[in-house]
Amino acid sequence: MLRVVYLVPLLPLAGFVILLFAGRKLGNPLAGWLATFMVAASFVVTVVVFAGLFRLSPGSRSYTQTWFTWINAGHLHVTMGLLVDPLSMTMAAFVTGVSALIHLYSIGYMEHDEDFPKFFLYLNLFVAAMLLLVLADNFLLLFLGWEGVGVCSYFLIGFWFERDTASSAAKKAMIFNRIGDAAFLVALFLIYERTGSLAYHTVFANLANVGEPSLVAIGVLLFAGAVGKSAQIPLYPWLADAMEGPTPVSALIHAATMVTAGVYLMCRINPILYRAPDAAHVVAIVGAATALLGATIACAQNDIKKILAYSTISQLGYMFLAAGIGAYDAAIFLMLTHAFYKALLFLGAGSVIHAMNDDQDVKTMGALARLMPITAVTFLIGWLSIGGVPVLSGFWSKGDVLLNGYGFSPALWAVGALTAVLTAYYLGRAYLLVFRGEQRWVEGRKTADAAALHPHDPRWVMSLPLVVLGALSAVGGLINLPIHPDLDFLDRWLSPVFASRLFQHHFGLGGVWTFALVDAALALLGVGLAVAVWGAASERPAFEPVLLQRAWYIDWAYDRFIARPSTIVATETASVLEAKGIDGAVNGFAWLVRSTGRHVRKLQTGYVRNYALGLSAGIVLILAYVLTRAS
Amino acid sequence: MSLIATFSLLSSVVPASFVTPHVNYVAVLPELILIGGALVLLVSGQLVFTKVPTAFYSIGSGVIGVAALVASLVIWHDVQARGPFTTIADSVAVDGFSIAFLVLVSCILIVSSAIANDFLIREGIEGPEYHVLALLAGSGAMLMASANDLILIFVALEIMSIPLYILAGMDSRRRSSGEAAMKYFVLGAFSSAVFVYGIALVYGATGSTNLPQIASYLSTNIVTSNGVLLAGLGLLLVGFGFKVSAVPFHMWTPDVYQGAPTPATGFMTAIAKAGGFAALLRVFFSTFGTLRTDWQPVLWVMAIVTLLLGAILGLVQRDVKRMLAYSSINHAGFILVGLAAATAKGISGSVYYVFVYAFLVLGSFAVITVVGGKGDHDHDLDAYRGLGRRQPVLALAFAVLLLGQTGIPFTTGFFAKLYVISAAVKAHSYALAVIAMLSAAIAAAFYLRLVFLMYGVRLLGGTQSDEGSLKLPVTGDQGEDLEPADAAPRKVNLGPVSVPGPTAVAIFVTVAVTVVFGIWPAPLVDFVKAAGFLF
Amino acid sequence: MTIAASWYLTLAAVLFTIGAIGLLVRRNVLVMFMCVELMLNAANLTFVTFARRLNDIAGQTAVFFVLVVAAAEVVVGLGIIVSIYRRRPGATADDVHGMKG
Amino acid sequence: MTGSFPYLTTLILVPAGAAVVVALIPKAQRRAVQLVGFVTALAVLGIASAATVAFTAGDGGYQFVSTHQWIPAFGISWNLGMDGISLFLVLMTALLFPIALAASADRAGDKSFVAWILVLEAGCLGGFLAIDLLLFFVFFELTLVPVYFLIAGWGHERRGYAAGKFFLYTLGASAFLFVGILALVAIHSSQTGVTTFDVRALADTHLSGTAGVLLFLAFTAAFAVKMPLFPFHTWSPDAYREAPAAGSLLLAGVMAKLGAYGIIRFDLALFPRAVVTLAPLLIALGVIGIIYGAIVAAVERDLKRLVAYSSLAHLGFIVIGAFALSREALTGAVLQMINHGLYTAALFILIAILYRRLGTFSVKEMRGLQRRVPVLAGVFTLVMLASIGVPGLNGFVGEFLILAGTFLTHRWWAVVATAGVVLAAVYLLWAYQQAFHGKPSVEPGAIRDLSWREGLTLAPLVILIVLLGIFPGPLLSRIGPSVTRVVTHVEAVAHQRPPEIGSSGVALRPGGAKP
Repeated sequence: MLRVVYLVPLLPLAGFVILLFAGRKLGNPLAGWLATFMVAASFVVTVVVFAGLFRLSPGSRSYTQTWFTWINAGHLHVTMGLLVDPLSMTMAAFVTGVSALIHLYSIGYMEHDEDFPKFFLYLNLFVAAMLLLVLADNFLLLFLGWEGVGVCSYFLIGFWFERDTASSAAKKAMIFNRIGDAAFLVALFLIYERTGSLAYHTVFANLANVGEPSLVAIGVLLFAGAVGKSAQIPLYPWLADAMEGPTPVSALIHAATMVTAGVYLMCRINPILYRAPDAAHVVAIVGAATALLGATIACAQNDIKKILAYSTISQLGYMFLAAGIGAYDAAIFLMLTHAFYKALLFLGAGSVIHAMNDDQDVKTMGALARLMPITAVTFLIGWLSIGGVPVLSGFWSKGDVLLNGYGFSPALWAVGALTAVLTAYYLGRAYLLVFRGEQRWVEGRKTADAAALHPHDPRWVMSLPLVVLGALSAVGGLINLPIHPDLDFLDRWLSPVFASRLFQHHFGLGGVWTFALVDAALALLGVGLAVAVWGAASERPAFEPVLLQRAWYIDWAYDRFIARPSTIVATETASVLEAKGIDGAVNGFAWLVRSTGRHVRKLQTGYVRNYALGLSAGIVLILAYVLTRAS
Repeated sequence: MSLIATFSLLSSVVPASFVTPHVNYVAVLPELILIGGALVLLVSGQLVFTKVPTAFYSIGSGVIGVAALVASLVIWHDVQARGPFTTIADSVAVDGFSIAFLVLVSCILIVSSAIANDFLIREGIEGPEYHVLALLAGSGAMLMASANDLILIFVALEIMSIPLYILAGMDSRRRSSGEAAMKYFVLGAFSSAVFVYGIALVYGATGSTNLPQIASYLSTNIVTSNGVLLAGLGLLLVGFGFKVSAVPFHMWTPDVYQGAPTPATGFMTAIAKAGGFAALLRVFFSTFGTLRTDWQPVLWVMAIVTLLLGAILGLVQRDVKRMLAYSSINHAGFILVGLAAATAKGISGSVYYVFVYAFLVLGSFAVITVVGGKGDHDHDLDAYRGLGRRQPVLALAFAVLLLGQTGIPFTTGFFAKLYVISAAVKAHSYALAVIAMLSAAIAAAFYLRLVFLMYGVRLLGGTQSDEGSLKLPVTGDQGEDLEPADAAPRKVNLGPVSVPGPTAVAIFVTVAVTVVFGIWPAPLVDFVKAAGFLF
Repeated sequence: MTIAASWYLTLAAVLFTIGAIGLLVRRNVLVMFMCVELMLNAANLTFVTFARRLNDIAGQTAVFFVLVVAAAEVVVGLGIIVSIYRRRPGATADDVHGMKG
Repeated sequence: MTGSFPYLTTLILVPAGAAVVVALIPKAQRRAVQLVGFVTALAVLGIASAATVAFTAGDGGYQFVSTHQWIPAFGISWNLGMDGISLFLVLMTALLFPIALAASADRAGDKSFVAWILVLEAGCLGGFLAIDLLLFFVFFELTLVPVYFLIAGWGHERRGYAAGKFFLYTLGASAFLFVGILALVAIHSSQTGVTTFDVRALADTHLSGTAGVLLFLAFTAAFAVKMPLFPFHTWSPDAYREAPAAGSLLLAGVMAKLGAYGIIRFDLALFPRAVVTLAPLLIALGVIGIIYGAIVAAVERDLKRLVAYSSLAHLGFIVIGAFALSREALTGAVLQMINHGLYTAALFILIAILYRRLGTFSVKEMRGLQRRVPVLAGVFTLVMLASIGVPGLNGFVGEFLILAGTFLTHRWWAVVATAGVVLAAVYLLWAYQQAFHGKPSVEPGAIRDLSWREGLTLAPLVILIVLLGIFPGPLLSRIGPSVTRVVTHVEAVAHQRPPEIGSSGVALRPGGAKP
């Protein structure tokens, strides 16, 4: 039953290959259905494998399937192989599941796009890469998937490449990711040097005889890679721009799956972090900081997708916070629920944007609730869920993080709490501005066609995923209820992988309940705040400081202090050092020889006596030399 | 006893018994054939009353050359069998070394007679003079190679030079020809005066002009005051340096090469290098070998300046003949490198180089002769524009010869350089070796310029259908490093040029030698190694 | 009284140098040519002197060879010079510098 | 291996002979010329493949060795041999030449063009196969001539300048190699009394520290220019730019490897101690080249020049791999030579195709091509990603091995070099964005997408780019043993301890392929 795991990544890959050669022939919508089917099938297989794994005893829930030797040089021996264990299967399950839904949604969302088949081509490739990432049994194969998803995100962000903004955003995403990847590579070198291998098992087995400094370095470097991929400080700006991509892409890649790869990586290397607490602390602190930063920026954005993007950044920070303090299962739990409600929110936003004829400014929407009930309701669930309102999924997952955070250090808890309030607030703002209040999309927009708009709920292929995800966001918490030791399924399921965690914090049930109440209070505070501020009005400058609208001017700083100077440096290098310096030296030598020639030839006057003079000069020289030798 | 000593019998002994030295006529047969043949040619024309066609003389000199070649080979075989010997009272050495040069000179005569023939016909120069002079010069070169006595070397050198003076001035219609003759003559005379004075000093220091006697004298007793000896040696070097156009005794070279009739230039280069270096190598290596430490530094410096100056000045020439003049100076430098090593390997290296270069230069000037066109005028670089398309075969031949001079593998030039440079390296003069190769790279620049003009430049309406060519007819010319005044194309014949049969054959032969011995150098190498032995 | 050989040698050297310098400074081709002759004869004088000092006749005979060669040179040289004069009468060596560089 | 089919000699003689044949065909017979040229190139590919099949994996020594006297007087012999290091270089060379001919369809009828290409093929193969130093030098020099004629005869506007610069620069540099070779042989013969140019014999020469260093520098000067290695690279942008498509393709794909190959084959084998002494210098230059090339490429607007600078960067990787003196790095370097050959060739072909369509190399004059020529854009993207070093494509494996191996011996240089990974993305993505993204500048139908012919020309390269990214195994298992030989030789002679892998004291000394 476990043996079929190879199908999990191969099915989407097959879909990719088919679309590559037959995509245009299949056309719209067949290509989309094929892609969706492939992912769905992969989901089914995942479930089968999952079940197979489940039937094993907790201790023996690890199975490696080796395909072939990939690289074999010197002492380095890397295989292509899959690792089936609770963590990887959990990831695989939700990746395939969410992807399937979003594929389905895209059939509707992209139906008018001329590059319809290409879109699904990329999506399938992405899913395949993502699955390789989570299923890999060694760091290098993980890196392959890691880069694969990066490339796909490059393609998909730049999907509408005729827009300069889109193609620039794509490039930006790729480059920011590459920066992280460089650190990732160095980490791999270090791992190889210290442990002589890149396979999880061997590496983790040899950790005992690796010095802590190296481990810290490894941990930090890998985290730097994760920072790039998961848009943490300082490498997060690309994610906001990434919203140039089609909305399903934002939902799938830039909310649910790819960006969480970093978190997965941190969880995967928990044995390393366990031996390198300093590294873990870095992870936690950066995570917390990002969580807060993202939340603050999200409060003042008007582009609905930007709001969600910064919210994602913030939530990812939350996950890293969890991972950093060793609450890996909390991180995974949050990752799952986040995948549900953030995907939901994006898809909801997508259908709104569709209805609004590709306008994304929340200030020019409003009063859509009655026109698009399904969207509105699901979006509402999304908001409340991410806001952490009991008993929706977000409440449990976020609660889990905060609980552990407090156990680790109250300071972190405080940051988390503040973020929680803001989260409930800014998404409330978004919801209210979009679905409530009076409709502003006729006079709010200058465009002529505005009046002609007739917003309505999308057709079923798009609304079905909304409903499913809505449901999941609502009840997703069930998979891990802290209220009773027998109900935290996820913790127990993952515990074999996370055997080595920094600390195991046990609050009594009472403690858990207290925290639950506090969380609920925080959530409701945020919600109330949102309603109070944005319930009626659509313009509250006091609550949208420019500083936040401009995202703390960090993008500006990047451009000002990094992008431009390096451009200048490059130009100077090319025009001065290269052209005048190095090439100048070469041509200069040629010139020197020639001009020597031009001058020396003047001696060749054409007068016989001068020639005779030259001859005599030679004679004199020789005789002079003779004098020196003569005894 | 020396040649001169024999004459001294005249005065010392009573005239009753007059002893003449025994002469082994076979040993000097090639020289005799040339001289005799020359005289025959000279008179034959006068004996018949009808006008004798130029071809007759050419064929005549060709046949004479062949005869000399055969004779040389006979002696070669003889020497291989019986070992080297001397004759005419020690004044003529018959050893592998000398015979190698006899062979070379004969070949040069044969090839150049073919080239000259077409030239003479084209320019309407009648009479046997050209060929006669060439043969005489050849005999002189042969004597220089086999002379075993300084006085004889001097005489031979004059026998070689005087006809060359005249050949340089042969083309009476071009003013530059006369100028060349004058410059060549005045400076030549000057240098030979210096040379004689050098002989005198050496004689004074060693008491003899016979090379083996000098050598034995130097090896047996220490010259207390070697000033005179070294001065004499230095002056000898001046004389030789002039003939082989080594810097700073080279200054006549470009003017004479440019002024002289083109085939004469080629012949002159080949023959003078052969004769000059033959004597130079023999005298310095075998006779004054014991003074090696004294003369090596001089040759070392001389080689370097010769190499560099030849390469650098060649770079800024527009006149092809002048360019090749400087290239020949550069090559002289390479040959000096072999001598500067002062080892047997170095000597055979130099000999090999002389051999190879003779053919390269003969072929090159043959091409220049035909491209020069009637009146021997078109020697500007521009005359070679697009030759690759106008005259593919000719251009290819020229390209091969030029690449040979550059020293590209699978041409004889490469192994010539390999030979001398490896000798230099073996002698631990690495700097010299590197400088030499770098100078070759510099020189390559002007060989390439010719190649590019022949192949790279697209004349207006160039046939090639490729990017940019039609847009830019004559761009990409490497002439940018020439003074702007010359930048504009000159009035030159850009039509097809006529390649007469004999010349074609001659060119083919030289190219064949270049390529065949370039790919399979072993035979030539062995031949030269055998020649490496000096008496 | 006899004069030491060194005097002759010195004289010869002086003559040789005079000839050389003359070649360098004079413009008339004929005179330049005479200077060459002067140098040759300086060489001859050296030969004779050494022959005398070494008490070896060879050096003296060498002189004959030099003289013969010199004669030959004269013939050719005059021919060349005449051909130039025919082109432009009264030409000096400096008038003939068409080729340079 | 004596007695078996003389693969190596035929590999060289077949194209050489064919060149003569082509030269003899009358000019008018363009079809015949084309046919002979292409068939010969394919035949060579066939022979090379046969040799690859016959090659015994796991044997690190020279195979198919064939020795014939050439100039006994000098101890020079026609001495050919093939080991894991040269094997795939030969195969790649044999593959790239037919592709080059196919890629320059409009020229494939010019008999001189085809003849020169074939001469070049003979020269390159000779260079990779010669194990007689002088024979190597002969081929090394010989290659200059055909390339010169290719550039000068069929190049772009400034071809004269470019061709001359290329020829003279390389010739000048090889002056040092020439003298170096002769000096080494002289020293060897003075020690043993035998005058031979056989690399295997010369490897035993005892060199004093200084002598070793000087000879090493002399050799490396020539190789560095040929590759090119920073700062001796400035001929390459001009030469690549002005050369016709086939010329640039072969220059970057094959001839550059002659330099790198020379370093691995001769520097490492002959001067181990000097190598160990000077490795830091060379690695520094390599790393500088990586960064520098990337920086200059980032502002280069001419596609061909851009590829030239990216090649500078990629060859920087190969150099550090060669001098890191670890098995991983050296294996990676050899592999990277193949990879670089493949994707650079593909890039040049694509650029040539664009030129045929648009008549320009400047990205400034291209816009939104992805809309007009999607297939071409797709292939371009793939090749670009390979050259960026995205895992799953061939560029990555070599690069990773090189860096990982270098990290073992020269940690910080490896770290800096890794930054080059980022920069590579910068300039290539920039160029791609300029040319292929944005609103199309040309009307629909104005320019054709890939034709079948062009597609077939590119297909082998694309397939290999993907295949070698996933299955480099067959190559690695053959390269490994030879690499191990080289590295162990260096370590033995220079008394170097192999890098410590895995702080756990476990014995980690398996080299190359696992049994």
